[in-house]
Amino acid sequence: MKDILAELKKKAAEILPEVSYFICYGSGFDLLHSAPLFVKDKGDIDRLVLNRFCIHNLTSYLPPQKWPPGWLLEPGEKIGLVLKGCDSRSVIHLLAEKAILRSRVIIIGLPCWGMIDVNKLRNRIDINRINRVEQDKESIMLFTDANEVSADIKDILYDKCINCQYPNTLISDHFIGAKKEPDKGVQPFGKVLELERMSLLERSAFWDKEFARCIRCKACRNVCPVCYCQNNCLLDTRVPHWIKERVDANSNRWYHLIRAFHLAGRCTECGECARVCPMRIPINLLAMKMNSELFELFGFRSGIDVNIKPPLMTFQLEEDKL
Amino acid sequence: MITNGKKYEGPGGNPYIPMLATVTKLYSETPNIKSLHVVLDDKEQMKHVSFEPGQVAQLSLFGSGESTFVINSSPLAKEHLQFTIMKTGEVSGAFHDLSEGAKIGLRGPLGNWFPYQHMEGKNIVLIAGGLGLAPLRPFMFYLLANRHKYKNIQLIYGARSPGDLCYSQDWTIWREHDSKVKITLTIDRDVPGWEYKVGFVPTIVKEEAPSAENTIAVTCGPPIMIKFVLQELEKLGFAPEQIYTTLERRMKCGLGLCGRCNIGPKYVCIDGPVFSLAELKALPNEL
Amino acid sequence: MQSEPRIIGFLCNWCSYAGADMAGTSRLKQPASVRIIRLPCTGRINPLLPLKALVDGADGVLISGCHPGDCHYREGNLYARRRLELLHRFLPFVGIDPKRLRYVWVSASEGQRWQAIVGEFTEQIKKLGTAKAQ
Amino acid sequence: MPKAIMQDKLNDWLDSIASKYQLWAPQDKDGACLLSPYTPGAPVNLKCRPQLSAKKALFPQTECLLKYQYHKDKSKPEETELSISAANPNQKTVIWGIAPCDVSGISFFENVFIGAGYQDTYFKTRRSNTLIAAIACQHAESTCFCEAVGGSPVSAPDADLLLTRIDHEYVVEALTNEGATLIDEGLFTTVEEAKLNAMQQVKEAALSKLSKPFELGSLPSVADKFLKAFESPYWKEATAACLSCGICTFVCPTCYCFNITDEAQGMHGQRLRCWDACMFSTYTLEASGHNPRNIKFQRYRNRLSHKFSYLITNNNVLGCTGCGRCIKECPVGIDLRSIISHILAE
Repeated sequence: MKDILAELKKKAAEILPEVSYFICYGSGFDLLHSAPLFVKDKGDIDRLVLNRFCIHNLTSYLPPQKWPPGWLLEPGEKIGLVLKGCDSRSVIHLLAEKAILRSRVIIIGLPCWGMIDVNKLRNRIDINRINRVEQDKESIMLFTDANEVSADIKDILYDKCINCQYPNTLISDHFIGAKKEPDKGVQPFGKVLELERMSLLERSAFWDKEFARCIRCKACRNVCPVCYCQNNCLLDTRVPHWIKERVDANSNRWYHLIRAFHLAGRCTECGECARVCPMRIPINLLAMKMNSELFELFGFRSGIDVNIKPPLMTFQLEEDKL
Repeated sequence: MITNGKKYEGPGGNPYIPMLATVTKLYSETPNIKSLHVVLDDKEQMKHVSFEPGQVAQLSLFGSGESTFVINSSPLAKEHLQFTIMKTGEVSGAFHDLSEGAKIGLRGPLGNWFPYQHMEGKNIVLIAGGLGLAPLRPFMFYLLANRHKYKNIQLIYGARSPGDLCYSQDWTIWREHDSKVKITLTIDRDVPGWEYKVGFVPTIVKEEAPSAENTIAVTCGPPIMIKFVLQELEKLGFAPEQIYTTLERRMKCGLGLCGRCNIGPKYVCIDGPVFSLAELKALPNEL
Repeated sequence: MQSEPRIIGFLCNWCSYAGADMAGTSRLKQPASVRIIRLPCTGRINPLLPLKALVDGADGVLISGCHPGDCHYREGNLYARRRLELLHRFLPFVGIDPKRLRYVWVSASEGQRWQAIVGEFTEQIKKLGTAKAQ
Repeated sequence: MPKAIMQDKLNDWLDSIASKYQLWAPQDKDGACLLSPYTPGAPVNLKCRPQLSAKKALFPQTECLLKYQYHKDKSKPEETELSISAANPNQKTVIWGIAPCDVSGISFFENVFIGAGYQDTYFKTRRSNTLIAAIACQHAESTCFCEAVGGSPVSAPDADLLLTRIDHEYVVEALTNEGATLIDEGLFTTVEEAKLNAMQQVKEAALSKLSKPFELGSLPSVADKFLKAFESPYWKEATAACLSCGICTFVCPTCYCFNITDEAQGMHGQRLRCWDACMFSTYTLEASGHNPRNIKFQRYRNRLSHKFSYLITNNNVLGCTGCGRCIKECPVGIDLRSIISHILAE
């Protein structure tokens, strides 16, 4: 990863004069967190970081509708960013929706070996006292003053990284490093299957319990790379009054159902909604379920091919499976 | 009970609870602006109603919500309180659909007012655009009732077209008031039959060129109008201390608690809505 | 279940609404369980509309439009077909019985078909019992 | 004199409190640690710092302010009568097992909601019916900085009880007479001198665990520095990654912005107060389309200036208890500490 970082810094320095910002990763508040970094000056390139904690999908910052004019881009300016394989699916989908212009984005691609879910480390070590981290492709060592813990990467990866099918950036202007082979195992829709084994009542109870915790901070919506209605979002308006201001399990369920349907055929499975949730609700499962049905009905996977029209934006007179 | 310059106590000492009131009259000022007369259901309270020119109140339409409006009837009249509402959102739209006799809620008066005592012995220029005349209306009533305390009074009032001018019956009366109030009316673009001025309000301010000498200017209207009026006034030699304006912000509680109407450390709902330009210049630039 | 179930019908103005009307004018007997909302086209149906009806406690939702290929606007019902199928498949994932939702195609001349569908669907909903408002 | 209770007796104690009060206690809920209404016998977690602060017990996320009802007399269809009734949340409550930073949060609310300005009737009613049992914090996280903003992890002067864990035992000090009534004699033992010394040692050890990322200085000077930094280009840079979500405000023990909306159900309904967040782009959006804080750096600047300047000017209080939740939960790693340090140094 060190070689890739060095090359990434080099590339970043090269394209920096062309772009208003280069969006990448910098260090976070501790050794187990990285954070999005917006580089404008050459001097900041040294702050770039690349490790197993660069989970953020930087595509979230791309749709211009999401941000008021003058914040990120002036008309005609370009933006540069580094994308993992999974994140690049979001860009492909935004291009398919014509929500962004390819000519305005410079993408640096790289291979990815999966990102570590800090929540899966909690039970192994006091994550507040980590003072050293050593990592390679297969394992990670964490040190505190008192003890040290090593872990097999496979056990602590984000769910979406297990058996990743898209480890390399799918669309890029510059690709750094050697491409990684996709994992052998197949686990396309993850926990959806687990939930489907429940009875109707059990599932209803499962979601009741999950949605009761939701605080409607709207982080899931705001982080979503394909949610870009900004001030015109249905979830913010009282005319028409689709959703009550009241925060309770029922109203929250409705909030997430609205989002699920607005994401139908659009979600690129980056999992950011579930990651950012401060209440640890597996929200991404709703859109994943949509995706699994769309795959079954139309063989569609979002964010793979710019030229494929998302299935709900088109039709066939004679449908194969309807 | 409504009392002069005091905090709104609210029924049971709870300032979130409105007093019940009835809409006694409702009429159109312009195609999207209506005025309504409101009378408190408690007759004792209505008898003691008292507010200062420039103060606002929160009107409730239960089921739709609550919104802030300036009280624009004469502070001296006790029969009713008048409000003027432009149809813009959920609550204002619902008010437009009311009929006479409708039950509503009222919290107020809230906020500060025009410091008329400090203006005594001076010339007053009121500059308003569109519905911006609403906060100046009670002030004008006050000035006329205390005419001897003030020198020259001028009103410059403009709107897009003659049909967009509010309170037409008032300024006819004010103009004919025997105590020399100069009324200058303007519309943005000329139409047949219009016998007054034509041009944007700031242009007319420049044209009328009220003297800054011993004068207070009070302006209210759309933000863009205010911006250019302020520029013209400064060119005419008005110091920031001589200019007052009244601000609008999105408000919810009206009590300085819900947090959205602040400009720096000042809350428009309790420290405003009336600010002198000098006060605004001392605040962070976040209009 | 007490009395008739509450079923919300979303009907296309051009075919199914006329079909239901025909069933009525022909005095075809049918249960009074469906409250009909008339729409210009099934393509107008945001899947959130039937979903909200179900979430807010409707016992069933019946959607009916023109037969595929016969849309007054040429293609509205073809979009709708995809959306409604997706909705139908999604419902059980959040704990709503998919048997409470049905989408069908009924033309203006099919009064009898409408009568049959309403009868059948009402029976089905009666068997499921009252929905819990969520 | 302080009393002591063994860890395995805690549930008995809580069951006894819960029989007389509505009781809030920190509990694990599906991977999240939350301060929740206590159900008898349920395990409590005194080692976690709940994801949401204790403000939710006194300032609930959704609160009914009033109920209204329209009445129609069928013989006079043109007339409608209206009646309203204010909610009165006067249930006796105990908030149990919260850290000193959360107690400071409640003290902060007292300053703002029932201080010199308008009185918030609902908060006042709730507060006057609530007792607080705090616990000395021995599990500082990497995001904690309470001492830097004038707090302490081991003392909570505004609480009614203070618990200190020593191994499998809790020493309970009554700070008020009302607090003392919560101590159920049968479950507690008296405390010897040696144990008091041990308690003192535990508290001192907790103090030494904390980092102090910045030197604040006097409150007026902080207020002044933030006001002067208003036009600083740093705000834009520091908030570039911000998503404008409500996490930092909702988890914050001192954020109190709210929205008031009506919820109608036919002829009757409620007026609700719900948490709102100054970070939402629609928060200050006016009906005209004008938005005084349209860009996210303006909103973030307002949020921090409010906490570190405006509140000092208006209420002589700092709007931060150093709990670190906003840092820990921020999905894009915006670190309040580094921003404060930067503004103080600017």
